[in-house]
Amino acid sequence: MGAAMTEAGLFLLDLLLVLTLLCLAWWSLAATDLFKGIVLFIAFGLVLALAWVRLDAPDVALAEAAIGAGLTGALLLTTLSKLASSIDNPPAKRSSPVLLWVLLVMLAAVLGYAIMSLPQQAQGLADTVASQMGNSGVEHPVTAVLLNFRGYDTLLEMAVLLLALIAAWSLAPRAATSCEMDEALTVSPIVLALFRMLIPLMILVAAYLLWVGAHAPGGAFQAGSVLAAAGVLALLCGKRLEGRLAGWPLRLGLVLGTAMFVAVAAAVMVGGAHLLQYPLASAGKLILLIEAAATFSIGLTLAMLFSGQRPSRGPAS
Amino acid sequence: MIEASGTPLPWIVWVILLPLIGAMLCFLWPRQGKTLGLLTALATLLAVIALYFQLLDGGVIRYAVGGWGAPLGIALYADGLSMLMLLMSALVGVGVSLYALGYFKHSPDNPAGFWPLWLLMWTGLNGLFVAGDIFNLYVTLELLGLSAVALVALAASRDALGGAMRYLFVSLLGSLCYLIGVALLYHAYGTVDIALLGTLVERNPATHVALGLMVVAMLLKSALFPLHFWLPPAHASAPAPVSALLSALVVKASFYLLLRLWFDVFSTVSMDLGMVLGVLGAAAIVWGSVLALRQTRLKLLVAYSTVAQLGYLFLPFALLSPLAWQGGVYFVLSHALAKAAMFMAAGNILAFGGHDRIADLDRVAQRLPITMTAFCLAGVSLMGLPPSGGFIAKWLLLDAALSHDQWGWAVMMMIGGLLAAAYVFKVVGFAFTQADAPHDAQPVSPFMEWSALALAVCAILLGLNAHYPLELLAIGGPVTFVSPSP
Amino acid sequence: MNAWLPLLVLASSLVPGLIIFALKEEHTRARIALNLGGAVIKLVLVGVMVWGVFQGQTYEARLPLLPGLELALQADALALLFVVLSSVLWLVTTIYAIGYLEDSPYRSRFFGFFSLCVTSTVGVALSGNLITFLLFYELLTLSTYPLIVHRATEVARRAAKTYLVYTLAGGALLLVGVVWLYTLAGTLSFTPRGFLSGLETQHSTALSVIFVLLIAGFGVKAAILPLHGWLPKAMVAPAPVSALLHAVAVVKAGAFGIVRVVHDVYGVEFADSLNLLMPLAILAAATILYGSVRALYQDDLKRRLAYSTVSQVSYIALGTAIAGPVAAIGGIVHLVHQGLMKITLFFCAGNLAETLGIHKISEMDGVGRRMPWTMAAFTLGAFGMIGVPPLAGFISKWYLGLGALEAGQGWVIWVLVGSSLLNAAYFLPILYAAWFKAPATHWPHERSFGRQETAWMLLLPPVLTALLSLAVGLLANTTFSPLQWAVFIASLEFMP
Amino acid sequence: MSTPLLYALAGVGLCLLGLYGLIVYAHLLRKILALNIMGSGVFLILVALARRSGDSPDPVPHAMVITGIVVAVSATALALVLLVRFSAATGRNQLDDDEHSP
Repeated sequence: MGAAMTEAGLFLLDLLLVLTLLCLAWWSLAATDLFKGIVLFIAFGLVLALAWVRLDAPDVALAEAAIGAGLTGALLLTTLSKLASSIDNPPAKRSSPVLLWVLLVMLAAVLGYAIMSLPQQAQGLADTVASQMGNSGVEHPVTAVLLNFRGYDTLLEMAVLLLALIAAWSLAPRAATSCEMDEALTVSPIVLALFRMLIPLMILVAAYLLWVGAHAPGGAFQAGSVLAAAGVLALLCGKRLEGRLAGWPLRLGLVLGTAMFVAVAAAVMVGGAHLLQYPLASAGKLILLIEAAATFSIGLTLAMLFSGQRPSRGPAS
Repeated sequence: MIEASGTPLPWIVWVILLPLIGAMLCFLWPRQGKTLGLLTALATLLAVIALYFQLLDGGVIRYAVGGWGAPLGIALYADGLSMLMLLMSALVGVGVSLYALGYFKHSPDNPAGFWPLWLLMWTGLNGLFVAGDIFNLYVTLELLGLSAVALVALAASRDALGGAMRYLFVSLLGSLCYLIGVALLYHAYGTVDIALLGTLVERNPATHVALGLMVVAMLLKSALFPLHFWLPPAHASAPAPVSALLSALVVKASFYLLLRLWFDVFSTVSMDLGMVLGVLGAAAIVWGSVLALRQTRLKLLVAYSTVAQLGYLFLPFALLSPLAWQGGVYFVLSHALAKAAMFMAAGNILAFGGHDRIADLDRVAQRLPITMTAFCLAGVSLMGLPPSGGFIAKWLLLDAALSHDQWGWAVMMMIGGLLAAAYVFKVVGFAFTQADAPHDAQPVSPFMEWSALALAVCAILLGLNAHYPLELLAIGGPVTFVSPSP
Repeated sequence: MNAWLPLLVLASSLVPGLIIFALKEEHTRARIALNLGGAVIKLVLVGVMVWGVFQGQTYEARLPLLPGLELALQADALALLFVVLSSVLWLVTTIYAIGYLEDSPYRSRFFGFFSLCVTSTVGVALSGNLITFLLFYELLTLSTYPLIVHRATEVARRAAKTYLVYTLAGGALLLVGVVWLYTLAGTLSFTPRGFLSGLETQHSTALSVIFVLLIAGFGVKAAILPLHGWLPKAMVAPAPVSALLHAVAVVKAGAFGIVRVVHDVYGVEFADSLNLLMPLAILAAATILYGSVRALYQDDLKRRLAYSTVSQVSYIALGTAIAGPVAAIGGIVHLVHQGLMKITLFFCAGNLAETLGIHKISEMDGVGRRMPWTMAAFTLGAFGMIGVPPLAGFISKWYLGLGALEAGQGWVIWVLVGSSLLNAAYFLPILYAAWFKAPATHWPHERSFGRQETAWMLLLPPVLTALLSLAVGLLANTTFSPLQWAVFIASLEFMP
Repeated sequence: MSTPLLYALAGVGLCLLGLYGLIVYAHLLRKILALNIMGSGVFLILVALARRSGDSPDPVPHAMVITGIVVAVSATALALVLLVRFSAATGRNQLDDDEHSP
């Protein structure tokens, strides 16, 4: 009886969560003020993180909170401040023709039907993963999938992140005269002091997340995004890279994650093994090595994406 | 089929890693970008050739990344079809790399980003062509799409930025549609491995919806009429080497992926959709050609020509015979070479006269003979005149259509060929005459002229040795690709 | 060696052409050397080939193209007839073109495409199957385009566009026809008496439609009614191009294609059994009369000659369409005869334009006194066209008439008579004006060439071709005459 | 209705919301938001259905979604940079609508 009560309560909670998600998404899109829309989007991300927790996906929850909501939100906000004119109220809409509604309703029906028709119980690859955990070098299944079983995906995904940065740099205006951002975001001194205290703490958290990833939720992406958050705070505090670091040392830091991944992936082939086929004995260490480099690069890359411009080569002034 | 384990140099891996490494090096040392980029291009070409010989020796290659094998790990897979795509990309890639050496010397477009972005795009292309896993394909698709968008935006003009923006939205929308399909397939069958899925897939709602979504995603990305609206602005406003890459390779990648899904994943599911694709293809041929003919700017004309030519690729879905499939794949190859050459030639003309208004081409036939030769040879292939790759492709498609009395398709192809001739010769004609107001001319780098010509000549040569590509295509090809021996 | 010779014959004009493209404008001597050298070498190679064929050799080159399909070059009797004609006339025209284009711009481009054009023509001649034929036929279209647009004026651009609209559309029909034929027959190799008669009767409708497609495809270039519209417009091209287009390359390729289709694809007997030849004969007859009537009304000399070509080329189609050996001889031999006569006339027209600036017939009064040699050649050509014995044109018409009677097609005689009268009606006034009227006080645009009436490079070619057209008529009964050759070719088709 | 199904259907809802927003709204920033919401919907479908495996959820879709989130943030970053450039070059925050019709 009690179990059923809990069951029903949990279902209500889920229902509430789902409805909140849909409403937040809708409000975020339809908000008259874009700033409000972005804030609502961040809230949406945080509620989504709760949903991930409810779905037993703590890794995704962490990634969502840090990257999906946090960094994406920050990126959206700084972009908004740089736009030529941020006025868009009421939101300019194209007339939504009947055809569009028909299309959406049909899509909803078809997709919903397809999902309902799937079997109620399915193992997926859970058992396969569980049976191979002993050979993966780590104890946490998600990390094992990310860095070992499907490590090749992650390797390419690091390349995607690097790509985003290269693209952002190649698009950035070539001679950035002054930091527009400084003018855009003026922060009170007390908050600044708080930020300064937070930065070392966040670096510590990042290191912990990285280390814990081997056997519990956490890992390179979550750690990297926390590191990035630290970087963002540092940028907000007015910290800039020193000129002598802004050249190739910075570039090296940015490619380090991908480069290390490629290097390890290729190096294990020397003995005739396949790409990314870690020797069992050193798998754990190699994965940690890759993750450490990746964390560093992810943090740096995301922070650089946030800053939105290439650091100038000249001496910091 | 060979398990490529234990081979000291698994080339299937290196065709992906080499451009990736090159991209990182180019990013680290931007000043050496040209040298590093060119070296990487050549190294990648060599790796692709090495893989080709490996494939000839041992047949289809299947490679388990990480040694896990499907369904847990990711498999790489190369058969004749993927090999042809790899070779095509390598050939066009080297050509475009040489072209870029000259192009960015004088162009106002931003050169620093080109090399790393292009090499990352190549990574995405090669990764896509040898992927044996539908989720891995999603990642390669994103790598490809995002790098393509970034490359378009290098031109930094208003048109280019707008075109890139639209392209980005289309690309992301397509990827997400595709990803929903992946989610449905994974949760229905518990694997994302293409080969396994091929054996497991059965007729049920999830499969059909996944098929529909994935097909729509690929049509969007390969700009099949009426989903082509994004292509001309993006392809026409990009820097010339980028236009060449986009029209020659990027749209083909999504078409390739569609073929893979169609034959290797969904082969047991109803193919009723094929007729729809064929009809859309035919519509694309006419619509794209007519619009190409109406353009007054050279690069837009060439871009609309791509819309038209892509239509041919979808005719085999309706013709449904081995010959038609061979024709379709041949079309992919010949169009890649010819269109790359044509965009490069258009870029030369633009660099030469500072504009690309067709009516004011002002004697480029005399003043840029090599470029004009490249343009004409590429045009011959697009029109499907002998001897050219385009002719072989059209011959195969016509043969397929006529041997089953499918008249409509044959007539469409003829109309398409004539319209292609009309828009190609519209340009050629004005290239002879003198413009009212003579223009100043800028010198054009010999790299740009000769690389365009080289690719155009390749498009012609493709029409003389159709045996080799077709035999290669038969290696491990789906049953429908291999024709009964004549 | 026997495989190489056809390839060498092609290469002898292709390679010089490609080198010429790379030459700078001022390298006049190198260009002339390449042009003449290539033409002479080709002539020698063709001579060797003819000799070899008489000795019983066969020359064949094959290149696989697609599974079950190959490109083939082979030198059969009909091919050799056309090859000899083109290589002789190429040499002559090259000399003429060098003289004609002296000091004009873009000669490298011109001679490059000129060589490609000849290469394609020889390729058409040597093709051993329909797909090879198609390849060179389209190449011919493409390589002629720059020659027509050569003067780079707006008129030239439009004329070239018209030319393309016609020929590429024709090419498209041809392609469909060829592919369809391939799907039915599984082969495309030219075979004496055709390769289709073995097919089942259920395909006869399809085969009739294919015949129409093929004839339409070739008919465009052969300027058969109503597909002739491009030809008069293409007259904007420089005179050597017009000469080549009308006498050898484009128009003849079409006519040659019709002969090939009737003789070596369908076979006369089979085509006749499908009732395909009678409509073709009627069409050809209509074209003959129509072209002649239109020619009457042209004042522009080149346009009159152009309509004359429309009319004369259809003699070939007519001879082929009358299902009988004698008429076939007349048609085939006219391939050569018309070429010699028409090229003479165009050379002369070019001379008049280049030397005196004469473009119109009304300006030709008394020109015979100013340019006797040119006008003498013109007169020979014109009489030949009318069919005055013993000139070349008479031989053709004689055999055509005999053949028609033999095949029981008496109406053809009336066509021939009518056409000859019309020929006379549009040529004789020219001759009369040139020889007997008083010359104008000054010519429209005269250039002086010292004691000669014009440059020798312009004069030699028409005189030579005029003499040739006389010779092939006078010596029609000797072993190596075109007539005997045509007899031989016809015997392959009609004798069991 | 089971929990996985509920969340998966919510994912479908988010997808369609995102699609609607992408098509209907003109401001480019809203389009970017819409794409992100659509992406979240797809991720929700992937992860929710992984919950069907009983006690411990299937980790493979989790890994896929983490990959997806990083790809999404990369794409968003690129889109935003592009938007800033576009806005600076044209003074507008939306694409010309007439460009839609070919």
